[in-house]
Amino acid sequence: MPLWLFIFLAALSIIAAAGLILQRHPVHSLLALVLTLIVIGILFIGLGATTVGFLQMIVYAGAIMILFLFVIWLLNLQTQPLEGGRLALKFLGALGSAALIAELLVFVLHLPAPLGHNQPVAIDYGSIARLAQGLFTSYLVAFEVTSILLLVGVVGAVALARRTTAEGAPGGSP
Amino acid sequence: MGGYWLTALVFMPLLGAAFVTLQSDERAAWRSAFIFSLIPLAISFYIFAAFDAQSAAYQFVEHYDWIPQFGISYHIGVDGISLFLLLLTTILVSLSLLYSAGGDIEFRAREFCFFLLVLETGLLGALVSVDLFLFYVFWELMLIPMYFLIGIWGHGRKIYAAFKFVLYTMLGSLLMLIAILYLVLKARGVLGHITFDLPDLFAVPLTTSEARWLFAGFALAFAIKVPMWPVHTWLPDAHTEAPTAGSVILAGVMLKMGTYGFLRFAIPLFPDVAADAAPIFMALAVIGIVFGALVALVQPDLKRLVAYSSVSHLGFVVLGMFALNTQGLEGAVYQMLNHGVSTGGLFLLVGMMYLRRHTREIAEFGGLWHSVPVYAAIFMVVMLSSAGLPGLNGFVGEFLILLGAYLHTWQAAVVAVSGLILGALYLFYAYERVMFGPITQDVNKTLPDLSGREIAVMAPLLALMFLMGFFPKPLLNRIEPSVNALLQRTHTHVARIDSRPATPAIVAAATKAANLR
Amino acid sequence: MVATFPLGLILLFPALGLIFNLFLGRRVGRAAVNTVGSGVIGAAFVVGVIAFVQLLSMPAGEALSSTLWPWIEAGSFKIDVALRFDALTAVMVLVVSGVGTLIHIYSTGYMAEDEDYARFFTYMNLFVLSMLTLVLADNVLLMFVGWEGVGLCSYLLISFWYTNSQFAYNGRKAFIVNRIGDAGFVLGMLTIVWALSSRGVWTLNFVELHRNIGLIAPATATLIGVLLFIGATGKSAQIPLYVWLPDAMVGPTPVSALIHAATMVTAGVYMIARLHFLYEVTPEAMELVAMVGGVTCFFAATIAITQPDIKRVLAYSTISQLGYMFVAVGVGAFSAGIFHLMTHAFFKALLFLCAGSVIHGMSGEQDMNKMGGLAKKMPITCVTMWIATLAITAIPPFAGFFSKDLILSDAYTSGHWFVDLLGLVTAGLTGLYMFRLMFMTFHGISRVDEKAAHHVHESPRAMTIPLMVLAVLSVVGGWVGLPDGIAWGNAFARFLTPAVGIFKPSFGASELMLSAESVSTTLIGVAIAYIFYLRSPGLATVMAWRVKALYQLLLEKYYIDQIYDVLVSRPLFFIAQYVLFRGIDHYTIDGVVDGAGLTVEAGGETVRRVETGNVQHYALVYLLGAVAIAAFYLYRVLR
Amino acid sequence: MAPPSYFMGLSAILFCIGVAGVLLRRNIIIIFMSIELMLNAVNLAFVALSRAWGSVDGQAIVFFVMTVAAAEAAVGLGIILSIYRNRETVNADEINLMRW
Repeated sequence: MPLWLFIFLAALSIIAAAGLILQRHPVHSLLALVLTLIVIGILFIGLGATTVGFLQMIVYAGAIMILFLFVIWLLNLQTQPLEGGRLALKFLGALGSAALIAELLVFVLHLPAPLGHNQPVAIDYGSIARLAQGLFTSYLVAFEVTSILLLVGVVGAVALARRTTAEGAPGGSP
Repeated sequence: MGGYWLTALVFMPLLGAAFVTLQSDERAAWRSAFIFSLIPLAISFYIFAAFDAQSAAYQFVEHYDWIPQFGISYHIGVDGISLFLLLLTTILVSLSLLYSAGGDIEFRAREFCFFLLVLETGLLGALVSVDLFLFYVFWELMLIPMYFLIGIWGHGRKIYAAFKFVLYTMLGSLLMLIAILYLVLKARGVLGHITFDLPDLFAVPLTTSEARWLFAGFALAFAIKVPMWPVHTWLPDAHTEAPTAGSVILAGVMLKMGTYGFLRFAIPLFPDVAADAAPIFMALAVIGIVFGALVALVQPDLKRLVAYSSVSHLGFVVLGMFALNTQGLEGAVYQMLNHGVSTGGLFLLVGMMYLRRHTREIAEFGGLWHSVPVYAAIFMVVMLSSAGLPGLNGFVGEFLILLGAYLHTWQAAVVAVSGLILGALYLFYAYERVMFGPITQDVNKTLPDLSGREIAVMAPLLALMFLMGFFPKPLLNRIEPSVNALLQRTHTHVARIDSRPATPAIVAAATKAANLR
Repeated sequence: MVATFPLGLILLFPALGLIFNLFLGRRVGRAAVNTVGSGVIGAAFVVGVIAFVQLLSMPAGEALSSTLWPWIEAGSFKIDVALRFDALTAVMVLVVSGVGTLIHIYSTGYMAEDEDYARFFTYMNLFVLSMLTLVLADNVLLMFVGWEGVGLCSYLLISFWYTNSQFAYNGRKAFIVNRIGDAGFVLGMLTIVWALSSRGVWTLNFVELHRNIGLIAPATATLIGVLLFIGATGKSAQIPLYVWLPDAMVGPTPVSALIHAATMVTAGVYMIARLHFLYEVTPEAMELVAMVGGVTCFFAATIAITQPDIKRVLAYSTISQLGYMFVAVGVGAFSAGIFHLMTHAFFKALLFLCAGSVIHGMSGEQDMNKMGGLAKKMPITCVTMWIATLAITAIPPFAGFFSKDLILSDAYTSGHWFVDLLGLVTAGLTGLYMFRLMFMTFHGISRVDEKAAHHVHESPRAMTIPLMVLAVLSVVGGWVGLPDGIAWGNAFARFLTPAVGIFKPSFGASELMLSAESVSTTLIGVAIAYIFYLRSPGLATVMAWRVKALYQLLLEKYYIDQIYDVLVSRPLFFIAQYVLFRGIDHYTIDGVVDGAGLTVEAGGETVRRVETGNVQHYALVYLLGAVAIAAFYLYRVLR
Repeated sequence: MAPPSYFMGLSAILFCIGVAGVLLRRNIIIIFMSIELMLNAVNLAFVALSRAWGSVDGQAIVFFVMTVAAAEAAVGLGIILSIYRNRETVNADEINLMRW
């Protein structure tokens, strides 16, 4: 991935992310988040993780965000007035976040040598086959457990949301 | 004599507890809980029958590694000291369930059965554990269900009482845990390997000050559980506010865990310290006897009165225990059983009256003999058993304890004898105000007498009172070898096999006077 | 030297009656309860007689015995449930079951109106069972079982009419006072074991104790003797523990006759006679016994003079007569003590039963001021009661004369002149209060209420027959112990000697002289009673007014109950309530405990305000923590 | 070619924006979305490092994170729904069940 493209995408994702936390209407926030997620998916592909990148776009930006959208509509959330008050929390939160960014960036600057550049990789790096090989060998147990987790998640979501909407419960799995 | 009898005994109630939670309706829950409590009862009777009366060693031993990295093993066994406490536990739990099903517990019956059965496992487990860690696990295990029994099904200030009970007990048991860990680590230094097994720990040499501190740790935990004066104040609250079944188990078995702990752990582990500390403990015991009896005398609440009588009775047990001779110790073990039977019975009776009148204030009653003669008659027998009337069970224990105490320190016996008078005083005083006199309240005129179920609950206890009063020998004979083994340990350490004191001062003075004349 | 005999049978019958009456009594009806209740005691009496006959056929000094089962075993200490039937036991068993049977029969009449008859006979059977256990026991501990058992029955029967709070209180008072004595008894037993175990002997068996008595040091023996005697003062109502007996009179009258006159209260005398070998080695304890007996004897008689309640007079008279018995055993005349015990059982039971008959006839009235002139309406009662009165006042040849005379002469010849003097004076007092009682009840002007007068009637046959039997016994009962040299002499003492040892007088004296002395003092008392209460009844009131303070003192029983109340009961309750319960338990100990709890709670109260419940506050803290941790690593990296 | 450290830096920035979102907004839906953003920022770091080491493990973990996120979103939104139903609000300030 050329540097200019990275800089463009990075700037785009940061602006979109900022949009997420600054928009007053929840749907606008959601759209900003979708944009961020798509950009991150593109970055994945740029890094050679093709499969994960597409999964990111389809599952995350697609399925999960639609779920959020549904809920927002369901609750009929409208543009919210500007949030005032809580100055101490806001001040400390902004300050803490900024401090954390600064600290993490310093960390990044001091990364150990091997991370300074990328290793050359095989042509099928990031393909479905390579990913599946890993998932079904080293991570088999984790994979299966995850499937159970999803099942439990579905059941839990249905149980929680059951009373108002019989089947409109946010239980859809990706 | 192998087999898995003890494991079956200990874990059958737990199985029953699990089974009870699956029951859909309350009647089925009561029935299955009761049936599941009968199984350990049957097993304990088998163990009693198959028990070798001549042997002092642990019987029905099971010994497996549990957490071998830390030297923790599943080592259980039964000897003459724990045998009858097992029986007492299984009997009282069954009777409590039988009684509680009759209307005493009005809500959440399934949970009640569950906790009661878990409690039984805790009690039985603590009684058969030979491994200190295992013992500690069971020791703490019994705390939790009791907390809920008091906190959920209790009366009045139940939350306060439950908290007080747990905090008091926890304070002691944490110190005991520290003492156990210190002892175990010390054992690793000496024996080369880490072990929680009691017989191994006997071999650990300790300096005097070490032994004193460790003994203090154990002794405080057990003294709170007994409870000895002055760490007894959790007991009246817990007893008074607990549901009837809870009080029965609490008084009948749980308090014995304290005295049992002394006999099983504190005294044999630190025999020299125990012998040195005997005067202190005897003094506290006689204070407890007199104090408990006097305070019981002025209680306006019937259940609280019985609770304070426990303080007095357990004082007798401690007194006998620290006499450190055969008579005293046998009497102490026997008195533990007596107290379980008679105080358990008293609590049941008070509970039955509470069920009818929803009060325990003595002043609310009067003249009950006229309306509930069967109740009054049974109350009389149980009360006499508690007061130590010869011919009933209480006397055998009290006499042996007094004898043991007299042979060790005659002053203690002299003071303790006043417990006999005061014991009769507070019981008869209360009985007179409840049963005799004119009926002052109209409600009391039409009280229903005991139901068939209630008589069925009391009958085994009454039978035990007479049997244990007239035929104590089969019990005493089984207790004796274990008690003697314990004494052997104390005496070889202290080298005072003939621990008889010098002539009592009265006699000395009288001799002097006679010589002068 | 010991023959076996199924002695358990003597106990079995009352036990069976007890069980029958307890479980079936309310269902089977009055007739069955009456029959079984009295029948079992009669059966026990029959077995007792058979055993007695067998005992007579054996050489003197032998005994029947029977071990039922081993009882308590702890180390070397072993006690059996075992029975022994020797001469002393024989007398006691026959008296207890014999008089018991009569009183049971009497009760069937006396309790005919009471609907709680089943409970009554249950208690009565239990009492006889306990009393027989007491006298048949072959060791001190088993004796103690009976000892406490009779105390319990006494409690139950005194508070038999429980709906009266005062009755219930009196019952408890009796039990507690008895328990105080019993505590002494227990200590006595413990001291015996203590003293003997150091010499390697662990026993409480009477025969074994007798054999090993030499191993006990004299001082220890004194201690034991005194401790056991404390038990006896409780059970046998001697100073200072006599206070319960007068109050015990609120029970049904047959109870007063059986328990509080004939049998239970004599247990203390029996116990000392049983342990005569122990007391013989300790003159100090004997001295104490004789002195307490003598003083009680006099003391109680003085109170009896002024009491208006017919049963109370008899109660104090019982205390007084028991004092005589203790004088006897105290001076070493054990057989004389038992002799008086037996004759007293006859005539005092009779007196109580007659009093009961009077009360029964008077529809429950016990105040003698409301009686008088009853002789015509209740002839049998009157005559039998006169016989008993002559017996108790020791007029020859009635039973009491022989036994009391023997005691006084033995007290004199053993050198206890002060005790003898007390006994003599008391003999006069006895004549006074007994004749006062008779005159006030049966003779003179009738002071009966108009209403009650209609109902006054002679008692039914079931009640009068036992009266007559006892009346005969009150006459002839003393003839088994005639003074030596007359006819068969003192056969009773000869029979008892193997069991209780022989009386050894310090010096001789003229029996006739002593008898004349006591009879004449009695007659003085009788004469005073005649003048004051029959010839000029107003004189007594005048006298009482003249010596008002003394009269009041006697009427109020020397204020002993009040003194005990102020010195013992009240402080006890006060200390228990305010010092121990409120002061120590509630404020001090729980104060510390709750204080510890409250400190923790207050701390938590302060700290818990941090928990706002707002997730974002928690998140902020989380973030700050993360920043701090990152800073820490950054510091490590950059350094 | 952008070096891995650039991606790491971007990941850090996105993460902290998510943190800021959690702390500064009141609407719990937006808070929830911010959490999703944080998850994705971490995912980016995983993928970047995976590329840097030339290993596929990082991608497998991203796969798992996505799955867990899906389950979490389902349950989390269910909870939000039921909270809204009971308290008629999605304002984090007014939801203080954990308060003493």
